[in-house]
Amino acid sequence: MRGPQKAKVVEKSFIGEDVFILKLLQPFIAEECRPGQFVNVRCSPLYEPLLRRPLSIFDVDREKGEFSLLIRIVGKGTKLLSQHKEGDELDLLGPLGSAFPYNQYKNPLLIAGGIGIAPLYFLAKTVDHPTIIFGAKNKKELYTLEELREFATVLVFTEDGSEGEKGMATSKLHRLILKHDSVFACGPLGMLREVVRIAKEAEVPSFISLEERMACGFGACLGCAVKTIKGYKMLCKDGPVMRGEEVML
Amino acid sequence: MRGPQKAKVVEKSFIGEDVFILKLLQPFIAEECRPGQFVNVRCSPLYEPLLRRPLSIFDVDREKGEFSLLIRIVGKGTKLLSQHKEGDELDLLGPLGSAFPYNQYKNPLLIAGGIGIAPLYFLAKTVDHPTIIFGAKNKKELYTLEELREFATVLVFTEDGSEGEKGMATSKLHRLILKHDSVFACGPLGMLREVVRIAKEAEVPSFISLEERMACGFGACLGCAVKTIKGYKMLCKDGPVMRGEEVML
Amino acid sequence: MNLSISLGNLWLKNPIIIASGVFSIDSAPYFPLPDIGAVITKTITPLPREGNPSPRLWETTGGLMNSIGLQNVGLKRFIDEELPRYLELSLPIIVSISGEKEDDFPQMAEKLKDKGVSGLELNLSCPNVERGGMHFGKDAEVVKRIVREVKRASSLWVMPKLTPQAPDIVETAQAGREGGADAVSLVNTFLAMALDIKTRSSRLGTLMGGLSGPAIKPIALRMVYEVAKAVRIPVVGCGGIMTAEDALEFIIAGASAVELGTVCLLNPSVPSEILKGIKEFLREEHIGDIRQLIGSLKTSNNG
Amino acid sequence: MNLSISLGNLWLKNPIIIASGVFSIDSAPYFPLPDIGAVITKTITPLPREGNPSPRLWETTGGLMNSIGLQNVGLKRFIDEELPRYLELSLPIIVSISGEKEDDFPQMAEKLKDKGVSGLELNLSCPNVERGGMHFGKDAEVVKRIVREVKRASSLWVMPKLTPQAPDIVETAQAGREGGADAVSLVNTFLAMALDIKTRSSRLGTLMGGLSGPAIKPIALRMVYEVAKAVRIPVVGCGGIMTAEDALEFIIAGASAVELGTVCLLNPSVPSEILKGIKEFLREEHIGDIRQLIGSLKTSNNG
Ligand SMILES: Cc1cc2nc3c(=O)[nH]c(=O)nc-3n(C[C@H](O)[C@H](O)[C@H](O)COP(=O)(O)OP(=O)(O)OC[C@H]3O[C@@H](n4cnc5c(N)ncnc54)[C@H](O)[C@@H]3O)c2cc1C
Ligand SMILES: Cc1cc2nc3c(=O)[nH]c(=O)nc-3n(C[C@H](O)[C@H](O)[C@H](O)COP(=O)(O)OP(=O)(O)OC[C@H]3O[C@@H](n4cnc5c(N)ncnc54)[C@H](O)[C@@H]3O)c2cc1C
Ligand SMILES: Cc1cc2nc3c(=O)[nH]c(=O)nc-3n(C[C@H](O)[C@H](O)[C@H](O)COP(=O)(O)O)c2cc1C
Ligand SMILES: Cc1cc2nc3c(=O)[nH]c(=O)nc-3n(C[C@H](O)[C@H](O)[C@H](O)COP(=O)(O)O)c2cc1C
Ligand code: FES
Ligand code: FES
Repeated sequence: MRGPQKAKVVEKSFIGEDVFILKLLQPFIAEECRPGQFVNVRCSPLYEPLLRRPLSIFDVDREKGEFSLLIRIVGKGTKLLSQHKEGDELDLLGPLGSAFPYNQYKNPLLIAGGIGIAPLYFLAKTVDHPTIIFGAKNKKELYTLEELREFATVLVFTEDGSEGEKGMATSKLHRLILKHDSVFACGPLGMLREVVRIAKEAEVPSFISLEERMACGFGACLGCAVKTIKGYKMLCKDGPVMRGEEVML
Repeated sequence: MRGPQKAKVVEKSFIGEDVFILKLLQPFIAEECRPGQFVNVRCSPLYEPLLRRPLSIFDVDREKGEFSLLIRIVGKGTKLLSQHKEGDELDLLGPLGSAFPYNQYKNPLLIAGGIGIAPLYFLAKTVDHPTIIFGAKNKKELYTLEELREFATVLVFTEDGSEGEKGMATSKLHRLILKHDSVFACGPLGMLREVVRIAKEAEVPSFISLEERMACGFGACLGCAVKTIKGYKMLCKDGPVMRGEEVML
Repeated sequence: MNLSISLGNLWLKNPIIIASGVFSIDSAPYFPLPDIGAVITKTITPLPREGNPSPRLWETTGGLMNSIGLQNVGLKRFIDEELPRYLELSLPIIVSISGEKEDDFPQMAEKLKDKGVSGLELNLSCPNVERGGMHFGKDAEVVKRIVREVKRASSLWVMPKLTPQAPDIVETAQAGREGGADAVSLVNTFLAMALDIKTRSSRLGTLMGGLSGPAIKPIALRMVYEVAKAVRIPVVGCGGIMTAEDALEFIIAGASAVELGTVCLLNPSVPSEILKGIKEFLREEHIGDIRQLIGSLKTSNNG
Repeated sequence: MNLSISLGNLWLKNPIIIASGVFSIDSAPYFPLPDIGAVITKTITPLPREGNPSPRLWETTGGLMNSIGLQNVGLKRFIDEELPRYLELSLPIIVSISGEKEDDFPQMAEKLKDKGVSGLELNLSCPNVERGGMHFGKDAEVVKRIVREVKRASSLWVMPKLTPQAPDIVETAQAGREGGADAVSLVNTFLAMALDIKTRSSRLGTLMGGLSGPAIKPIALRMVYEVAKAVRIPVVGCGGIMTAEDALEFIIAGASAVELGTVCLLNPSVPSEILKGIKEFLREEHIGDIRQLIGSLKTSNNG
């Protein structure tokens, strides 16, 4: 049976005003998870919020049996999560959903927008010699850029030019994409639309990690419907990573 | 307008496994409150629990503008309160309700049972040369006994004899009461019934602090009805301290 | 920026009304009176009522169950002792009335007609002793008759308060309008239960109580939408409103004003907070008049 | 200690049933199957349905609104592809069926009659296209007729699921019994709304959705009590059950079994936790047979 698991908070660290990393001890999930997958986290033992919150796996240390989440506070669930302390126990379900098909492509191009770095960080650690485009509003929102640079080639774009090139993550994509056999992306919807459009033009397969409101996270409620060319798919089971050409964004 | 106030947590200290003291900075309440009164505390900014929780004022330091609550964890509201840290802000309404009529009697006898010490500690500090009977299940539940002994004559009873005399707080009341012109009590319902019965026999006026489920705490909802010989009274406004002879326990 | 609205002949400086049962004249100092559009009194009955045995309250997830039982001093003492104090608040005062038989309503209206009140809310969620205890509000014909008789007995502004237990709340609202109501308010509490599993008995002193609070909001909002769409008199929305956003949802769904109930019990300052939130929203959205929002819901994209 | 109960001819090893819509055959590994009394499938319709546009979910205080729109593969593919896998679970499988016209129900029953299922739950909370879209479950006569025709078309055990939107849920339950139902279940979700104040439109892809979860529990419990008191067939209680205590409240109010809906979405292990809690309670209270608890509510002290 694959019911909810307990995970112990090993470390919590704020890396921005409203963004923090939660490192959790949970050997089963740490062992099983693949980049792109997520966990569905109960934010309170009470019924507010009632539902779990889906969060991508951001980093893994399989030896220690630990994995991390990169979380931005946007509402009551993420706020409650930010109040957890080391040693607290969290109730979560996972690993859930589909992964990026990283071992089917030799030379993928990774693209992250803002907090969309969460699943791509783990992905970048998994592929060989990764190249990643990392875009954000400004320098402050380039979460974990320093760490990323230690193991990946990072092309940085900021909207205000405060770091890297001034512009959107997708501004040079049509040229950069030519050297790659696939694109793996996560970020705001507008960015994903651009990624898919450019990838289609270049005839390169794209895989994007999407978001949709969820209840169960394990395919039971049919609540997280995403429209695709093959009809509705469930984001929690058939996604969150989906083929760009198939989704109707 | 007497709306809710903000109070800053100055100190939280556990004095038993599930009992803690919360010291709060709130000059208005610290100035205005009298022994027997309570505050109605919001335990969470969310809606679970929905209602405030009534808690007696346990101690006051008017010079510093501080007052304290003595709280036993019994459910979700008190549990949430126990998780507050120094510096946190609490939302509370008060001071509310009636006080013990401490300045109408020269020589009152105080009786507390267990956590019922909360309002009586403040009361004992307020009256001259207080005598207080303090009963509890066992030594561990004689909260703040040491501090109390510094300014009051304390007669201790425990059900298991682990401190003071073995027996109930009321076991010698019929004799002790004779030296006093009034009885002020707070504790479990069974104890209060006994107090009222014995006080009636001795023809000594008794004042007891009662509990009832509350919503508003300020007399608006008529939810905290207590049956008295004069019909229903509202515990939050006409109480929580009521004349023993009037309440139908 | 205009925040005033009118409910037929009744003009309010803003759409925030304190619902019946969460305000007493002695608790007035806890409320921010200048920010309130109108106050509805606790329901008054012809004769004094001592109310239900305790416990009268039970908290549920996101909700509050109550079984107050219409405790009140009766019409005579209300008029003599409480009403003068209400009228000193310098706010429109709407008196909530109820009774045990149909005739009670017009008789009470008659006695209140020249006492300076701004109008009447008819609490129809209580047992009709002439009809085996069925609540007045469950029978559309009875609602129509009561409203008509009340209008006949006085020239006062009249608003029946609908119960969600009605077989068809839209039909009941229509009946109210046909009887001559100036507005309708909805909803009153949902009949509900909670049990103590150890004692195998009700958590309340009565078998059932009325559920209110944020738990019921999505259902109340749906009912307000349905009524406002169907009935051509102003609708006052009520049920689980906690925030400015909640209040705005009711207005967008078609309510001309809102009643705040349970939320006042946890935070009597809430009318100010909601008023402020509404003003901020109107400013951000560049809406000059709150009346533009009433019923502005777009239903085109969805069935 | 006996935990088994019977719903007419249907015997369950314990009273815990997974409600329709929160279980799919692919999600079975997430559930503690040995601790479950029976599983109800997601509602199946005669033809495949793609369901409603997203968003299909909205969270409210203590509640969940959904507008899934009966997405399902249709009866044929259900029987061919999914049912065999359901039957492998070694649990009583109750198939939830629905349709767009009255005839759909008996026709589906006919096709399911010899397929090894333990019974049918009739989902009547959906629009009857022959009647201007009014939900089947709102008309007692229609309910009686559908149950009768389903019983005629198959010898299967049949349980109509009542909607809280019915004008009088007790009357609907009675109609079900008169039609020959083996049990009734209640409640389905409450019709509800939530709005986005900025866009002035529904938070869901449809205008309304169904509210479930702990928010509705006190109302559902009251309805179960009323139905169980009035109707002499077994009642299955549903609506906001989250804990063993909640389940026991429904049983004490008169339910012979309970359905778990929303709670399974946040915690699919919950059947085990509830079963454990029920056992502990029975032990503490020295009750040897859960059937002694059914309808054990004491109503003497309160009206
Ligand atoms: C598969 C998946 C992976 C995700 N991974 C991450 C991650 O690694 N790090 C991270 O910070 N966030 C991630 N998110 C988004 C995260 O789930 C939401 O931010 C979170 O659920 C908000 O919860 P809340 O209670 O704090 O906010 P709420 O109070 O619920 O809502 C605040 C705002 O967030 C919106 N919101 C709520 N839920 C979602 C959602 N599922 N998707 C988009 N918007 C939502 C609401 O509409 C509202 O505007 C992911 C979402 C999905 C579906
Ligand atoms: C005037 C007044 C003064 C009080 N002063 C103190 C005090 O100084 N220190 C202290 O620790 N407690 C005090 N109490 C009791 C305190 O209010 C309750 O323990 C608290 O409300 C429980 O909240 P909860 O959310 O933790 O428990 P819940 O989850 O609400 O309930 C847990 C249990 O406590 C019971 N309970 C809940 N509310 C009350 C209540 N108002 N009275 C009695 N039982 C209740 C419930 O029935 C349940 O059995 C006082 C109560 C009143 C009415
Ligand atoms: C404690 C309490 C007492 C109430 N008393 C009355 C009443 O006397 N008359 C009435 O019409 N409604 C009464 N109500 C119902 C409210 O006016 C309101 O219709 C209902 O609570 C739903 O709104 P809410 O969710 O904002 O509380 C009462 C509600 C509560 C909580
Ligand atoms: C996501 C979701 C999908 C549902 N789908 C169905 C369905 O297909 N058929 C049905 O009869 N009820 C359906 N329901 C209703 C539940 O079976 C149940 O009656 C309702 O949710 C109340 O119970 P709860 O509060 O325990 O969830 C659904 C409920 C939810 C939350
Ligand atoms: S969230 Fe339930 S099916 Fe995807
Ligand atoms: S708690 Fe509302 S009147 Fe006492």
